Amino acid sequence: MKYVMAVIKPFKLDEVREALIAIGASGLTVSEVRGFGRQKGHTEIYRGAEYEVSFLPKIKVEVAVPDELAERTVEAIQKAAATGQIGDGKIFVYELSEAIRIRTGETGSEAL
Amino acid sequence: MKYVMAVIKPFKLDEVREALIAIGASGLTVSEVRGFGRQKGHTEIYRGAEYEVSFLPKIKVEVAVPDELAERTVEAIQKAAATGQIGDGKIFVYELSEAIRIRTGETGSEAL
Amino acid sequence: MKYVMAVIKPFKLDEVREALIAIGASGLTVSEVRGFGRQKGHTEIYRGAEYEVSFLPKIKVEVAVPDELAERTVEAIQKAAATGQIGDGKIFVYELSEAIRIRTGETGSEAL
Amino acid sequence: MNGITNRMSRVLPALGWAGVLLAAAPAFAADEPKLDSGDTAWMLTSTALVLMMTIPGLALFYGGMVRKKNVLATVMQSLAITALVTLIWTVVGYSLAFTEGGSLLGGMGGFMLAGMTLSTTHSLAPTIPESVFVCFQMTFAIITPALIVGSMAERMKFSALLWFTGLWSILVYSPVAHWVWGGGFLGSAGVLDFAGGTVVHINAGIAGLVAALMLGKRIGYRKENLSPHNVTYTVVGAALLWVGWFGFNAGSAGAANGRAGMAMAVTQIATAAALMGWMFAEWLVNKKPSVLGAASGAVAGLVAITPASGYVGPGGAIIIGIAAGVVCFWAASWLKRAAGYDDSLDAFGVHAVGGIVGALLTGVFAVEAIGGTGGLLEGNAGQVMKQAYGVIVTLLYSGVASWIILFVLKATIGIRVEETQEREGLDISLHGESVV
Amino acid sequence: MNGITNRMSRVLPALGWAGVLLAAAPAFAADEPKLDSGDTAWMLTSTALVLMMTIPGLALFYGGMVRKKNVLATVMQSLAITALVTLIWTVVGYSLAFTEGGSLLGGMGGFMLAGMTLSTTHSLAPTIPESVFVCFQMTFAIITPALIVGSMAERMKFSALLWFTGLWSILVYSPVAHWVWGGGFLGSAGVLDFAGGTVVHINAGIAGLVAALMLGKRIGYRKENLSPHNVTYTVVGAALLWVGWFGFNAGSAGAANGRAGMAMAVTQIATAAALMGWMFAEWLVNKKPSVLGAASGAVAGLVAITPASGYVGPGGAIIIGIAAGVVCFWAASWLKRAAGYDDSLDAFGVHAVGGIVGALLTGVFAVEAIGGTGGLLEGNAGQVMKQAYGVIVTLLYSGVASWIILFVLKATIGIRVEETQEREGLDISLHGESVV
Amino acid sequence: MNGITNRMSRVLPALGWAGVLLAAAPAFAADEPKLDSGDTAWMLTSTALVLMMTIPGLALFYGGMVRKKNVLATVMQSLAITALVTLIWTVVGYSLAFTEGGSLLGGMGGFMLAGMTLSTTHSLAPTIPESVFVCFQMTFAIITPALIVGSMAERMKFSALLWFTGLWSILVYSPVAHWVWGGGFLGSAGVLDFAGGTVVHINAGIAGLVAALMLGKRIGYRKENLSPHNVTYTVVGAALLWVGWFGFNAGSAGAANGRAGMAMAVTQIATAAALMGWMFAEWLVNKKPSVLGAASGAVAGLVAITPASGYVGPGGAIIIGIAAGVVCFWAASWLKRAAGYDDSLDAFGVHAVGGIVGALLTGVFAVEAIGGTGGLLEGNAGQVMKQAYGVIVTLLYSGVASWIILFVLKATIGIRVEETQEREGLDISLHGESVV
Ligand SMILES: Nc1ncnc2c1ncn2[C@@H]1O[C@H](COP(=O)(O)OP(=O)(O)O)[C@@H](O)[C@H]1O
Ligand SMILES: Nc1ncnc2c1ncn2[C@@H]1O[C@H](COP(=O)(O)OP(=O)(O)O)[C@@H](O)[C@H]1O
Ligand SMILES: Nc1ncnc2c1ncn2[C@@H]1O[C@H](COP(=O)(O)OP(=O)(O)O)[C@@H](O)[C@H]1O
Repeated sequence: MKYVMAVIKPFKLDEVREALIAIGASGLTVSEVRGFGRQKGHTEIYRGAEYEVSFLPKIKVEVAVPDELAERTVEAIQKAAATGQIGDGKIFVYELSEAIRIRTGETGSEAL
Repeated sequence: MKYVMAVIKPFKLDEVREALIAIGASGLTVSEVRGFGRQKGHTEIYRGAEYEVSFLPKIKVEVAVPDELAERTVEAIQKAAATGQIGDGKIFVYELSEAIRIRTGETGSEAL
Repeated sequence: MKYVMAVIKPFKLDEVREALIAIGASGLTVSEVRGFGRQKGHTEIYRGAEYEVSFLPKIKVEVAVPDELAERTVEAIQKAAATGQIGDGKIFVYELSEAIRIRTGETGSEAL
Repeated sequence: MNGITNRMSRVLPALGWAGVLLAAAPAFAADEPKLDSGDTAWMLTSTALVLMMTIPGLALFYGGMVRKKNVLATVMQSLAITALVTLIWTVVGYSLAFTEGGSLLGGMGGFMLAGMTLSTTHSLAPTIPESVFVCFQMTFAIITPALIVGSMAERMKFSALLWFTGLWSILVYSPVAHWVWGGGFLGSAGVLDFAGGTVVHINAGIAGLVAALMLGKRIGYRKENLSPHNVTYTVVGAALLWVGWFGFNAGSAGAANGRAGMAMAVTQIATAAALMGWMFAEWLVNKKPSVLGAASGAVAGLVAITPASGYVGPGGAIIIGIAAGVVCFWAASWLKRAAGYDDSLDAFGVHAVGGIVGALLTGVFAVEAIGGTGGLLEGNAGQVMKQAYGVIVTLLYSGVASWIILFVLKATIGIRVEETQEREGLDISLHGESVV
Repeated sequence: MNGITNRMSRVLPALGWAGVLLAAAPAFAADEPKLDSGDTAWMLTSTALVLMMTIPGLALFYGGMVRKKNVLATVMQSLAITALVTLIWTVVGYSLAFTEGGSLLGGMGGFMLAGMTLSTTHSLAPTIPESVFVCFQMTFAIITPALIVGSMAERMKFSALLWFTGLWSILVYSPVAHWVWGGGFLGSAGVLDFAGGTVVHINAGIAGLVAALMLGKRIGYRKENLSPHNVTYTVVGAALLWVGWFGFNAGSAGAANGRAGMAMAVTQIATAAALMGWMFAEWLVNKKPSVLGAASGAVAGLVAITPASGYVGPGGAIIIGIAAGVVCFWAASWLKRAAGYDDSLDAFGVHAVGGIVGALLTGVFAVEAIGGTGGLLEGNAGQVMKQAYGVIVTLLYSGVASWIILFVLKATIGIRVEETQEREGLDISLHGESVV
Repeated sequence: MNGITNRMSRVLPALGWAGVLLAAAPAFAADEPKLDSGDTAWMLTSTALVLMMTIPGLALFYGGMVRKKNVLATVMQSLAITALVTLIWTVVGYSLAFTEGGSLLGGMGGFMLAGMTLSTTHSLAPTIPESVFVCFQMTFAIITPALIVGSMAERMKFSALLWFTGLWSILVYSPVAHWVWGGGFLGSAGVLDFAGGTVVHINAGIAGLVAALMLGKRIGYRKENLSPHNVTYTVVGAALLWVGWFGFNAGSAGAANGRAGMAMAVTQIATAAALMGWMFAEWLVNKKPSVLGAASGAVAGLVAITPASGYVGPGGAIIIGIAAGVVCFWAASWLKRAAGYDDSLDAFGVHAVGGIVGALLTGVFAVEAIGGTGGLLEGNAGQVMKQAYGVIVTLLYSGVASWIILFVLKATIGIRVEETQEREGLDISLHGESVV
């Protein structure tokens, strides 16, 4: 199994979710993160003093998939999340040693 | 070493923490996430318009353990977090290449 | 490639970011987490009743780096995040199977 | 001395000088005081201030104290009660409390505010339009059941709350208001309650305790972290209660006169003393002065000075304040823990306990030169007994009647949400909304 | 009966008895009523209350309804409009609306408040200083454009908003206020509008609809979750609007008298009824009573009773309230969806629709004994027609004039932010700030 | 002209016509003005409004500007100061400021408000009960030290704050209030300060600067992000300050009369102008108009018009407002950066600087027909010098006395929290609570 983790632009979440469902992912987990990268942050102004906010709001999407689905998952995310502009984010893929469904105790791909 | 990551129902956090302490885990890290899966979200109502909130609040629990503790960790979480109802969540296990305690620089299992 | 993940004290974030930039990391992703470990939580008082808040606010820093940079990354974080006091946090290192830049589709080290 | 003469005496200082002015205008019948624009201005303002106490004051005070998943449901309670009681008061509540009737209940002569015109007045406030008196008293009728929900927070069914509020307003609030202010037997017995220590606070507080017992404890009580999600809201709420309470207490003079001024002064002083009392008691006991404690102390002081304002001076106010702060701190921390009920936001611990402290000490510190009746310190030892009589009657009646109403509701539509609803939070489960 | 006599009649009850007092003071010319400290006290207070409606009331009401990334930009709109309209009103607005002129527009005699001294008064409120009348009316001039931004939320350019507000205040608000209150043709035609159902709410609501159409829908409308980020703010805002509305409606009596009291009473009653109406309608239709719905219902009731307060009694108020609650619920949910415009925060659905309900029903329920003019129920069938006339004139004029102003702005500086700014949120993109 | 006659002149317009009325009532001694219910109504209301400025107004204004970990500690400061100063004012503060004494300090005749009854009045406000005058002035005594904490935010020890407040209130506030208003040497010298530009704002602002210097900079100043965590709170706070300021300035007339109305009008106008001034200055300099800037500009305008209200007309108000907005923007951004002190929330930059702008310009724009004294523009060039004299005396005395108090506290109990407490946040470390 593979664990696919993507950092994307917040407003792309709905599209990514739909793309993942379309290819058969059974679930996903998302969280709010802040990212620093090529895309520059903005300047906030505070009582006349400028302050560089270096981190931008991003959404992290995590989805565990069987090995055979991994490639399609990455493709689906990439297509759905891309705007072509700097700051679109990254996709990272890891090996997943084991997965367990808490409710039933099922393991492996069945647990996903 | 293994890195065990679980997505659980928020109100189960205290029980999971206690279960982990009981089996000897020395620490854990939690964060608030939102999950999408078999468990359906609820409908929010906004000025007469229904809006499907597809993501449900979940808690992500992360705990790094020595290999020998991995199985018991998974069991402990599964037992503590299960309600038997849909949406109980998942446990994912990865290989951990290295762990370092920032304060002392210790590495490996000693760092946990 | 390696995926380095660190749990640090919140007020150390700026120093860690600067240290990572200094060694050539091209980006990083951070999120707010709560940690439980050797460092004890504080007691909150609620209408005369004491309540133990076991989790402390921490920042999780994630940075994907080419293998050759992994060691320096860990060192940089450790040096920047250490105060020498309990609760300084941990650094975890995993294998990263693949990385993709969403905007361009580049993969591997080039995507970082 | 009955309730009416009692209250009438409040406007006498005004009449004193207004009367002279009027004497110069022979077109007026001497025995029929006329509308005074200054008194009317102050009572219009007071009405706005007391409404502000419930929404947004109490809504925020309580809303900040619950967990984030219940904040909207909590503010919704204040909002819906405001609307519901407004209608009930208009239709029957005012009539039952304040129109001619027996010593137990008023009549139905004011059904749907019948007979109220631009120029009618009420004998308790003869220099302002009756419409203003109706609205001013309405705001008291609103806040009283809104206070009760503090004991029911985080687990009460919304539909049951509406039924409870409606029935309680008619069956408990209107009668008790009539007994004390509307010409009923407590006022006649000489019980002093300037602005509602008995009618509002003890009444609401004991109903809250009964409700807390009938509902049972929240899931996770004493195990999970049930602490307030946003004490800033609670402080803002307490502050708005404080400011609005000037309308509550000084407005209860029914006029813009010296007694209103004195009521405002002692309100401010007692509140400050109670805040300090609670804060230092907590600092001593728990090592840290909590912000929630300071806000709660202020409210405890406001509650305790409510019956006494209009009767006591600055010295009495300081002592009443300190006593209320310390005793309510004890009630909300030690007593609640010892007795084991889950009075979520301490409606009983602050309002009933603070109200009792205030009602009894009114009997001690009342000054004849201020309110026409002296207390224990001025040699009128019997007043404390009269005050105790008022307290006991209210505790008993409100306690039993609230129990009956809740019992019936529990047996029919149920009063507590499902376990899964409680876990998910009332915001989403009852109202389909959540705060980001 | 023209607008002035119409309004003058409001202060007559006060003059009734004040006049007698004054009669005893021969130093006064009988035909020149003098300052009354009670009336002045109430109007000073009312001014503060109506200002509070816009800041912080409306700022919070709207701020809570937008997404978190736009909350500061939204409260900024209320704040900046308050400042801008204050200056415009001082320089020309008051003069155009309330000084001597024609039936279409006032004159320039009050440019920069020329001629206002400590002792001048305005004929519409002859017992209070002119400075207080100017300020009171200023708060109405402020809130009207501030209401419009509800339709523009989350996508309007800030610079364009300032231009729009300035132009609209001079070209639309001042004329319409003059027509109805300042001696213009609508008042002369017998249109009843006690506190601004037409001048304020219909006027703002229709301008909002035009703006929503000119701006186009928000990105993600009907696809992404655009739901309110913090309904607690919205409830607090609605509560402050409610409390402040006592100044709006009862203050429109211009004095602290029986008519002010009656206006306050019917305001409270109609608001409660409308909250209940919207809540139960929504409960029935959507299975859950939302907190946003209750707050919106209250505002709908406040809007609808605005023209009627000062003319109707408690019975009429209940019916007006229920009608407003149900109809505005329908407008904000069904009508908006059906017509397909993106009136972000329902400025049209609540203010125009609620204002029309209120304006028409004023013609039905007006009571001669209260406001000097009877309605349909008292046999004066023509009043409903007069009310409809006022509604239609306002809808047409404000709709067209708002369209022209926005058209010109769109063609010159542009009215909508860039797509990336909208996505990033207006807080950061327009003001360089964000809420943590 | 001394302070008393000075202030007395404010009530003269009221007396003008009230006097005539009274003349018709021969039962009254002509030389003893009696309670007026309208004036009393307005002063009761003003007291509530000014209390609302501190809690919740200032609490939110400041609370929104700190980081999230310090919000509760910050609102707690306003709350605790309100309580503490209430008690101090009751016991000695009022007496030292406003009862008969020398030109440097009042007497102890009013210790514990001795002698205050339902019918006593104070010579500065002879038509309202003394109790109301005491409370009104109390709210000024409360807000002044509460303003200072803006300079101490995020690092002051709570226990030290209480000591500082108590000592400062007695040793600095009461004397300065006596000098200007209570019959002391500044009032006698002809210094004009209608509502407290000197007594409240310059006094608090300079004390804040001293405190900022004594405390030192916050950890991370100029390195970490110390920006406001919730500007929405700050806007709500500013709005409540604005609304409440009507009580502050128009209430300082001591009556509901033409001068109160004029004070309200110029307050509104100057505030609007200052908001615009700051906003456009910032827009120009920083390319974006921040919401914090608009809110700060409004407060700067309110501060600057405080001494001038009651003396100037609309024209002067606009210029005072614009000047205050621009100069305070400069002080809070450029001056603070250049001088290098960490005045966390700009108590000095807004209150001292704005207060000085207002005090001096009062000397320029004062209109004899409004306040009895003309300024530079009416040929009274000396008035600007008198104003400067008042400013300098206050800066010197308050600066030195504040320094001494803080020096003693620093040497004994310490004034700054531990480094770990500061990093963890004052909410948890001082009060054991946190906002979710
Ligand atoms: N090496 C990295 N490790 C972890 N996260 C990264 C890394 N580089 C970038 N990111 C994340 O990806 C986001 C987008 O990266 P950025 O460099 O701004 O744009 P792009 O990927 O289009 O070149 C960043 O905000 C950050 O959250
Ligand atoms: N393939 C997946 N990858 C990542 N997270 C998942 C995946 N499937 C489920 N989850 C997480 O687990 C939670 C519970 O899953 P769900 O399907 O609702 O219930 P159950 O696990 O009981 O079948 C989801 O809300 C989501 O956070
Ligand atoms: N085994 C673990 N797995 C995951 N996170 C851990 C683990 N142990 C500690 N942590 C994280 O590291 C933080 C610091 O750990 P702690 O034991 O308090 O201090 P130290 O690392 O200095 O001994 C914890 O708050 C927690 O977030």
